[in-house]
Amino acid sequence: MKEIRFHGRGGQGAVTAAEVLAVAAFKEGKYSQAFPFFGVERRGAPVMAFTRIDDEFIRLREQVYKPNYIVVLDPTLMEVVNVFEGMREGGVVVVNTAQMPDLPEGVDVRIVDATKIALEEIGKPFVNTPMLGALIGVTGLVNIDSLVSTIKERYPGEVGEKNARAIKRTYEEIKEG
Amino acid sequence: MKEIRFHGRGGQGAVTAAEVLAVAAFKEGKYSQAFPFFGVERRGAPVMAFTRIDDEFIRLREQVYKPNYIVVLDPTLMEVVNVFEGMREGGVVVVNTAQMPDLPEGVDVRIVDATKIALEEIGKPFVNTPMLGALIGVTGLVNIDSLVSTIKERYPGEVGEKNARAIKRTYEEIKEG
Amino acid sequence: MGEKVTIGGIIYDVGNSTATKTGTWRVFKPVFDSDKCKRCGICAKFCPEGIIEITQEKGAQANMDYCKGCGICAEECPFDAIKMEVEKK
Amino acid sequence: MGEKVTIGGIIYDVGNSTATKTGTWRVFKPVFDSDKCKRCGICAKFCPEGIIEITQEKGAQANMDYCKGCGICAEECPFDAIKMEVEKK
Amino acid sequence: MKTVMEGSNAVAHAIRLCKPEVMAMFPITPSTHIPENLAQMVADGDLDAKLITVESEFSAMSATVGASATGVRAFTATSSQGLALMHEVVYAAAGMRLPIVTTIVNRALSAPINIWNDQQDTISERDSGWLQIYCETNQEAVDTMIQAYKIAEDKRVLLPVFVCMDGFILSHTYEPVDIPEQKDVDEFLPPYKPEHAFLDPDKPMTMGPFAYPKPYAAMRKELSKDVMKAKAVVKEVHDEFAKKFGRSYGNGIIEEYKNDRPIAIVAMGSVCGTIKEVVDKRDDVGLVRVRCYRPFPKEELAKALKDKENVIVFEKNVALGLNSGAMYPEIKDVLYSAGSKARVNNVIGGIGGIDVTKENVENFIERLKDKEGVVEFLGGDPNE
Amino acid sequence: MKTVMEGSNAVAHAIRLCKPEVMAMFPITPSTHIPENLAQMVADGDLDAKLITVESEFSAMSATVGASATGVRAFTATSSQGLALMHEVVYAAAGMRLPIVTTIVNRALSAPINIWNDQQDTISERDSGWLQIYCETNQEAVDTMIQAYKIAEDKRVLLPVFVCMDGFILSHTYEPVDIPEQKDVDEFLPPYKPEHAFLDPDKPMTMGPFAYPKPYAAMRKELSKDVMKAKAVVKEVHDEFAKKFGRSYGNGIIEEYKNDRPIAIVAMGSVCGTIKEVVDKRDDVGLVRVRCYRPFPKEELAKALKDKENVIVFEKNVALGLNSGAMYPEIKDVLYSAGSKARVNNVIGGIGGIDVTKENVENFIERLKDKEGVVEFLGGDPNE
Amino acid sequence: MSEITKLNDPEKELIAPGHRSCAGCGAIIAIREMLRATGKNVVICEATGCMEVTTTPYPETSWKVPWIHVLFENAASVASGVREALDKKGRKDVTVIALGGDGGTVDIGFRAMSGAMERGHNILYICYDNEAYMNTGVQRSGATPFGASTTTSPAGKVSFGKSEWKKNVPMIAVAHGLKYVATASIAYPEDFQNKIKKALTFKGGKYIHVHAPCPVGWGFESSKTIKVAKAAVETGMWALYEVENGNFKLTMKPNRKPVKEYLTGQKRFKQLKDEQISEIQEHIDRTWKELEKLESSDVNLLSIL
Amino acid sequence: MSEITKLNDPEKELIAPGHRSCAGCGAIIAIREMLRATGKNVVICEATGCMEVTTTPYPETSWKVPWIHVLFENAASVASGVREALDKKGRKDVTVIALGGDGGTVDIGFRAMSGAMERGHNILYICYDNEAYMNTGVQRSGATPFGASTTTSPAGKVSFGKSEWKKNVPMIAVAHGLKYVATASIAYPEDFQNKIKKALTFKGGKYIHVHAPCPVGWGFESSKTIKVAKAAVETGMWALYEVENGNFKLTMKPNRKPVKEYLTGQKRFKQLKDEQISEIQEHIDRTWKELEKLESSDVNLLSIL
Ligand SMILES: Cc1ncc(C[n+]2csc(CCOP(=O)(O)OP(=O)(O)O)c2C)c(N)n1
Ligand SMILES: Cc1ncc(C[n+]2csc(CCOP(=O)(O)OP(=O)(O)O)c2C)c(N)n1
Ligand code: SF4
Ligand code: SF4
Ligand code: SF4
Ligand code: SF4
Ligand code: SF4
Ligand code: SF4
Ligand SMILES: [Mg+2]
Ligand SMILES: [Mg+2]
Repeated sequence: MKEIRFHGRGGQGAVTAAEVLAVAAFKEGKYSQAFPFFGVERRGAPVMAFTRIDDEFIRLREQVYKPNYIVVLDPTLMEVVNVFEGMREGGVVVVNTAQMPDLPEGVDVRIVDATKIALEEIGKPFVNTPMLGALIGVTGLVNIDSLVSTIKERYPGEVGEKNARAIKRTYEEIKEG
Repeated sequence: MKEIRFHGRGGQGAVTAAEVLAVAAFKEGKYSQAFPFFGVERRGAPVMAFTRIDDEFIRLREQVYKPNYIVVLDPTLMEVVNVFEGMREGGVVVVNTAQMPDLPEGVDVRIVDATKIALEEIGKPFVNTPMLGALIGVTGLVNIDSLVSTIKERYPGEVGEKNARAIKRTYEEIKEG
Repeated sequence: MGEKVTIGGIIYDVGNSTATKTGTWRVFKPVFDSDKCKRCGICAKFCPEGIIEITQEKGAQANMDYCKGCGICAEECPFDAIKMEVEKK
Repeated sequence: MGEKVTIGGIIYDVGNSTATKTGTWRVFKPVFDSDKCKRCGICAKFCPEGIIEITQEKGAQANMDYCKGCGICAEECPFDAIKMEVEKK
Repeated sequence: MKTVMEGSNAVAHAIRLCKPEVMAMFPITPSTHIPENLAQMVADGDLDAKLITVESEFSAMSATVGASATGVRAFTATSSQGLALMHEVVYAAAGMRLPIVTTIVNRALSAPINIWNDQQDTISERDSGWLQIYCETNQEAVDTMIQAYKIAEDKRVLLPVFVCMDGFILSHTYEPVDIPEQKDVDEFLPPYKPEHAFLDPDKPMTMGPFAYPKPYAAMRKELSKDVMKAKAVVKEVHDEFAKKFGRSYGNGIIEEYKNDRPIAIVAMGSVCGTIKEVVDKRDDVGLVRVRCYRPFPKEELAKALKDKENVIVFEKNVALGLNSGAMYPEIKDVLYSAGSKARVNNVIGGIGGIDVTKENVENFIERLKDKEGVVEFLGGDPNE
Repeated sequence: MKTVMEGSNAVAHAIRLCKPEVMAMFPITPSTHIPENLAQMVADGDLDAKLITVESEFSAMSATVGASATGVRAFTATSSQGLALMHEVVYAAAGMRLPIVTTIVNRALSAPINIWNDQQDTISERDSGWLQIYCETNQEAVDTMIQAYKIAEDKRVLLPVFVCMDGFILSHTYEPVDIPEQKDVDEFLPPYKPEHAFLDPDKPMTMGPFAYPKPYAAMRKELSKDVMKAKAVVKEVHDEFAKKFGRSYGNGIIEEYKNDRPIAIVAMGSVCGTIKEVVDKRDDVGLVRVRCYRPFPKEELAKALKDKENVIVFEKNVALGLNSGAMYPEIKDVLYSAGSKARVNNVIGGIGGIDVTKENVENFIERLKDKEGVVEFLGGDPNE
Repeated sequence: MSEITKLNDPEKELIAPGHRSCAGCGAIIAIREMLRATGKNVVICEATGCMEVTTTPYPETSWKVPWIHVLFENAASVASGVREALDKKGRKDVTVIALGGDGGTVDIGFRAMSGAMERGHNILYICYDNEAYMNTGVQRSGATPFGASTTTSPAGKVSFGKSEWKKNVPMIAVAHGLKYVATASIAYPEDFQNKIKKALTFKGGKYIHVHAPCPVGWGFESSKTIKVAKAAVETGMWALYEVENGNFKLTMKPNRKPVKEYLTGQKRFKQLKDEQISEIQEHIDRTWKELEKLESSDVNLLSIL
Repeated sequence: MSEITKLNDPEKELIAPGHRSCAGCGAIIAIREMLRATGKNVVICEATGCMEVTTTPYPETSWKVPWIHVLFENAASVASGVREALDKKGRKDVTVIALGGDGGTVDIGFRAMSGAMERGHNILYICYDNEAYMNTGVQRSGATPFGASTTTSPAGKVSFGKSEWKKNVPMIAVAHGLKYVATASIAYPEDFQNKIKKALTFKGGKYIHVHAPCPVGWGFESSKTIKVAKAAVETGMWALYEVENGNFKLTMKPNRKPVKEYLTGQKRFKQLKDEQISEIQEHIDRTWKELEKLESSDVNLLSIL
């Protein structure tokens, strides 16, 4: 079983990202589960969401304490919350940033400038779907086609197309390095 | 323990009669208990109330099924409810009426024209207190002084005086008759 | 517990309160004077029990099974065709 | 359960939400131009966080520990003395 | 003052003696005479309290909460549907740790609508965190009212209390009661001077906040423990009252009546008087009356019942979907842990005002004394 | 249609498939997504039902009662305070024998206010006469919704049903669900055609009358018996569903998972998934999941538990004043009557959204396996 | 029975005798009058109160039309559900009436009523107003008039009775934007019945408030019920009007008698001093002045409110 | 800090920062403005809602004045109890405010509010109106305007959004006989604050309804909150008035702009067709005509209502 944690801000779409990932995994015949942790904080406040992917139906209902992968939608969050908390050995953190942040020792961090890509492709700083592209680029959790088709179903028409383009770019970019 | 059941109509004061009797008994150092059975029927409908008198505190909470004495405030009730129901052997029924009604066999019924007396003494057909006079005239459950003083406390002033006079008349009349 | 009850206490036999003869509650009773009665219907309109039948033949008449003797009919009759009397049973 | 709580959850240390620095929520930030600022007080009146201090000396200034970057101050300033910029931390 | 008076009136006098400062009330049969009596006292200048004639019981309890949170002694009374309507506020009041005292004149719950006594109304609030004390007589109701404020306001408790009395059977019954003197009550029950909760601009506090899981769970746990710990205070206050006023009710928690017999009936409220009459006539049965039902007296009941041959739990409520009264499994829990070998049976009686007679009691003892796990319903035949 | 979707959305689809005719709703976290989804379906013309956006949950349940009494299939959903506010109407609906189905997305009760999951809300209605079925997964919630109408409307039942699902943990979780086809649901669930209760000038009837003690007690007794008898129908409908749709949940009443071990955990709802994970890792413990909590499955539990060495009752509620969960004494009642020798302990966990982890489960098994009568509270440390 | 013409036929009544209301009850007269106006094609949703309790002691019922009671506070919400269910079943022809006493309407049922009005269900709400909680023994309600002694607003050594004025629910209903609102009195049955019939021509929420004296609670002879109701109207203590599409119209303009004539003869007012009686008289005078002004003005209440 | 004159001193605010409301929240501005008018000598009784939840996440609170929350539906009843308790303690000087969102006031808390008004407690009820249940995710309330799409009155293939008009609680409050009722807007803080101060000069119940836009629920940029509030007033969508002793007075008479200017730029209205927009415009025009008529007439609302 793979466990993924998303960090974002209220309104940024971390919860949606977790859900989309779960749907995409299910498309590939895997089982999945996605859930948020909601507080009473409003828009702008740090939020988390989780995805689990496995080969069997996921019965486990506890929160994710030891994620395999961590996705950070907003680099400023790293000053506010400990995004590395509980990371499993061999885990990877994917951060939306233009430049590598200062890091604690021994963490494997990959970066992508999803904001830039989003602005270019979508025209708005919607980074949640592009960050999924980056995540799967690093982890291969699902393949890019499943992800893209999920996105297009969720956002039919032009919006979906734009998102798909953004996803593909982050996917390629992070794979390349 | 003595158990008394009062039959009246909603608004006629059967409940008050039961209460006054209980208070009067307590004055004499006895223990007592009085309670109504309320329905949703309104004014005019048949109602019942109960008094228990004993030498010790009355713990028993069941309704009165086998009264020693029965008081009927309104003779027309006798056509509507079985006022004799459950009467204990040796029991007495005191009825407010000018003339002896038709009776089942073996019941000991005493009558008094409380309405007339009430109209004469109180000026209104308030028969509940006069009927208490008759009841104790027959049974000696409490003595007349306790009853009169209880009434005067409950109805201070002239109303009490008038009621007291009515009580005394029914008391005397039934004793004589 | 012998008591037979309907499911949820629903009553299907509507209007069956006629089983209870509230006429027994009465202390006074209305007496209708058919001659004085003009068949105007006012008493029937206001009777709380809804029990005054009016026919051309007999004028207004109350169903004494239910009449509680409130006296409204007598009070409201514009033609003095109803008198309240003490009920003697 | 280590959690220490007050009886009935009553909070005695009033106004202590200052412990939470909502400035971290910010994506944009207001930049005040003391020269343009006329000390009129409008920004302070409307700031949802109530954190704009105005002094004769420095003009209007927001406490950036709490500023959520809503942009109301900039929008409402009649003298164009506030600009919203992307927050870089 | 020793006199014969109506239960509701007696209780109203007890409340007057407690000097509540705010009373919010809404009428409902059979508790109505209590607000009526109190309203008359206020109208006559005999009671210096603010009476709020609210538009619903939801507001009755809400206004009571508001008043108590402001640091004054607050009161309300209700029955049945009124209590059911308060339900949400009832839970909140306990969670907020406000020492409100409420008289419940017990009555059956709808549907169908019925105005007579059973104890379904308070039993349905048994998880709420309120203490519940059930009275056998009007004297006990009077005395318990006075004790209740002292218990509720004790710094070790700070929880609301239901004083429960059976509708009509107590509330509308005239019987002898001794109404204490104001002076004695004043000595026994000092004014309420809260330290934990009061709304005052001189010392602002925030009451009723939002709580995240960990503090919420911690508060619930503490609440649960504190309700249990209140038992000691219930007892202590009862004993102190007994010393001062010369009246006591068992040990304040349970009352054992001739409980040296092989069979024990467990019951609550006014029916215990009738049961005592039966106990006196027999030599095989005793009574354990639960006075303090919440907190549930596990230790006392274990001790009183574990060596019995047969325990009959008599209840005026039905836990629908469990096919028993609510207390029955609680007693069995206690006996299970105590390793008891008793046979335990359940009688559901007095539902919706069904009269419970001595014959009924005699008969169910006979029917159940050799049984285990039987649940019986009484249907209203006095000889059943 | 097999897909990954949010629990609330999945349940909304299940409701749509049941073709309710009137839905009265009021928002409250975490059940809100259900009315929102349904409102969107109505706004899009995908569901031909009357949506009443009431001004309170009291009215939500009241309007639902009104609609059901008119003879149509009626629905509402709520959580926590919403259910608490409905309390009085909840009791009335059962007493009136109306086959309403209500989804409860379980959440903790105030005070303090907390929006997360526990099961205090429905547990506090356990005496009301409503059936209560607790779901472990969103698939089960979907399937149970469809079963619930069939159960409720069965002529042998005619009682309302709460379908309970854990707030957030199920309602806000995306996971795979198979949404049945309309055609299949139509075959399984015929339209509601009441014979006992409907308001119609063509056949006038009087509903919700006043009742004197004897008929009242008789109706309560009948209600109590009928709730118990409904168990057979819950099972029957479950089995029929299983046959048609190929999915089943234990025997419909309880689910025994590797219950051939000396220790059994008894629990309800989503936490059972986590417990199953632990069961799979050990060889000493099994799970008995209570699916149908009301009527309480005494016989099934007696059979499943009586020969255990140790039974651990895990609950997401606290019966304040009893210092345990509500189900704990009920289980002990069952075991007492069954003559069981098991040690029985109680864990109160998941209160107000406290997460329950595999470690928690492992650890409480270890702590409690040699104990009897212990009640533990979990406080939120995932390793506790 | 042979063919005799019944000028009035009790068999046609939709509420049967045998009900348990007091002799001379004004509220049951209101209901009787109401049913004569609605006819059979109606569903009644009633709140707990005297009229509910006395008409349905199981297994008996006085109602001959479909009738439901659930609780004290939810007649309007139950009616909302009934209405939508009937509409869904295609029974738009059936009238739905929510019926409550003043307690069930003005106080505890007020949220439900207000909510139903706001949602605009096609129902007629009728409040029979006997100015106190009679079922439980004459306690104060929001509709109890200023000065009346009730068991929870009793006259006493330091009190003369209720010290607040009667809550004006008809006007509050108007402020809810209802297209039809009216007041009525049992003493004027044709007026009441016409208003019901007119109300039923409007779609959406409608409200009628009917004054229904209670001999027991107010303290007068059972025979005087209609007389007392009439006196309320004749003294201006109770104004008969309707507000149709926002246009206010007095449907009765009595040559107002002194209110004292109404107050005397009712036990609930017997403690009132001249001082309070003049206060009431002034209140009435002021109100009527404004009502007449309003009627003659062209202010449309629906648009301002 | 040395002696510098603070023209505005955040330390003096009675609601602290660190609260969890959204950036640009109009409701918290309303509360802030309110507290600047009341000063410290106040007790706040608040209903559940955005403002309650976001200001008091235990163990933190933003409130510096005494504050209590019990439930969603009972702010006014809690305030009744607080008021009487304070009076009993001789603290008549302390202001008691019941505070609710539109949901907590107009819908679920309406019985409590109406009851408190009827009893005449000396309290000021303030409703901050963000026109939906925001705390639970933008569901329709009785105060949601006609045409707005919310999550329970969503726009969809066969629906354009809410089909009922906004419930007029200020006028309903007037019909309760309150001596002071006013509407206000966060965009006009002086007006709002003056109204609060004036309200507090009256004994008994008072009601103020303040319009407080919600960027999240209405769908506009967080910086536009005040602009949107102003547009509501300038287009006449929200009228500022007061009713003092029954006398109606518009406190702002805008040269009304087309309502379209208000509606556009809010996501909740984006689905509206010209048809509905004209309907809204007509409604506003009609209302204003009547409001102006009412103002110039000498009809006293307190006496008729
Ligand atoms: C929640 C609740 N509270 C109280 C009651 C008790 N109760 C029943 S009817 C009633 C008064 C009814 O008054 P009103 O509506 O004016 O009708 P009336 O009896 O005067 O005809 C009361 C207080 C109840 N049934 N339910
Ligand atoms: C009885 C009850 N029902 C529902 C809720 C859930 N709830 C909490 S706040 C809220 C909406 C509040 O709306 P409003 O009063 O308009 O305040 P806002 O959040 O918009 O500021 C709801 C539905 C609750 N807490 N209690
Ligand atoms: S009111 Fe008089 S005249 Fe008219 S019908 Fe009746 S009895 Fe006859
Ligand atoms: S006395 Fe009353 S009940 Fe009898 S007929 Fe006349 S009006 Fe009807
Ligand atoms: S609004 Fe602009 S000019 Fe006025 S004080 Fe603020 S920054 Fe200065
Ligand atoms: S951006 Fe918003 S929060 Fe920050 S100072 Fe300006 S108004 Fe205040
Ligand atoms: S108390 Fe009044 S309203 Fe009730 S039945 Fe009697 S007369 Fe009618
Ligand atoms: S949702 Fe709206 S009202 Fe609630 S905190 Fe956010 S902006 Fe304020
Ligand atoms: Mg009334
Ligand atoms: Mg709102």
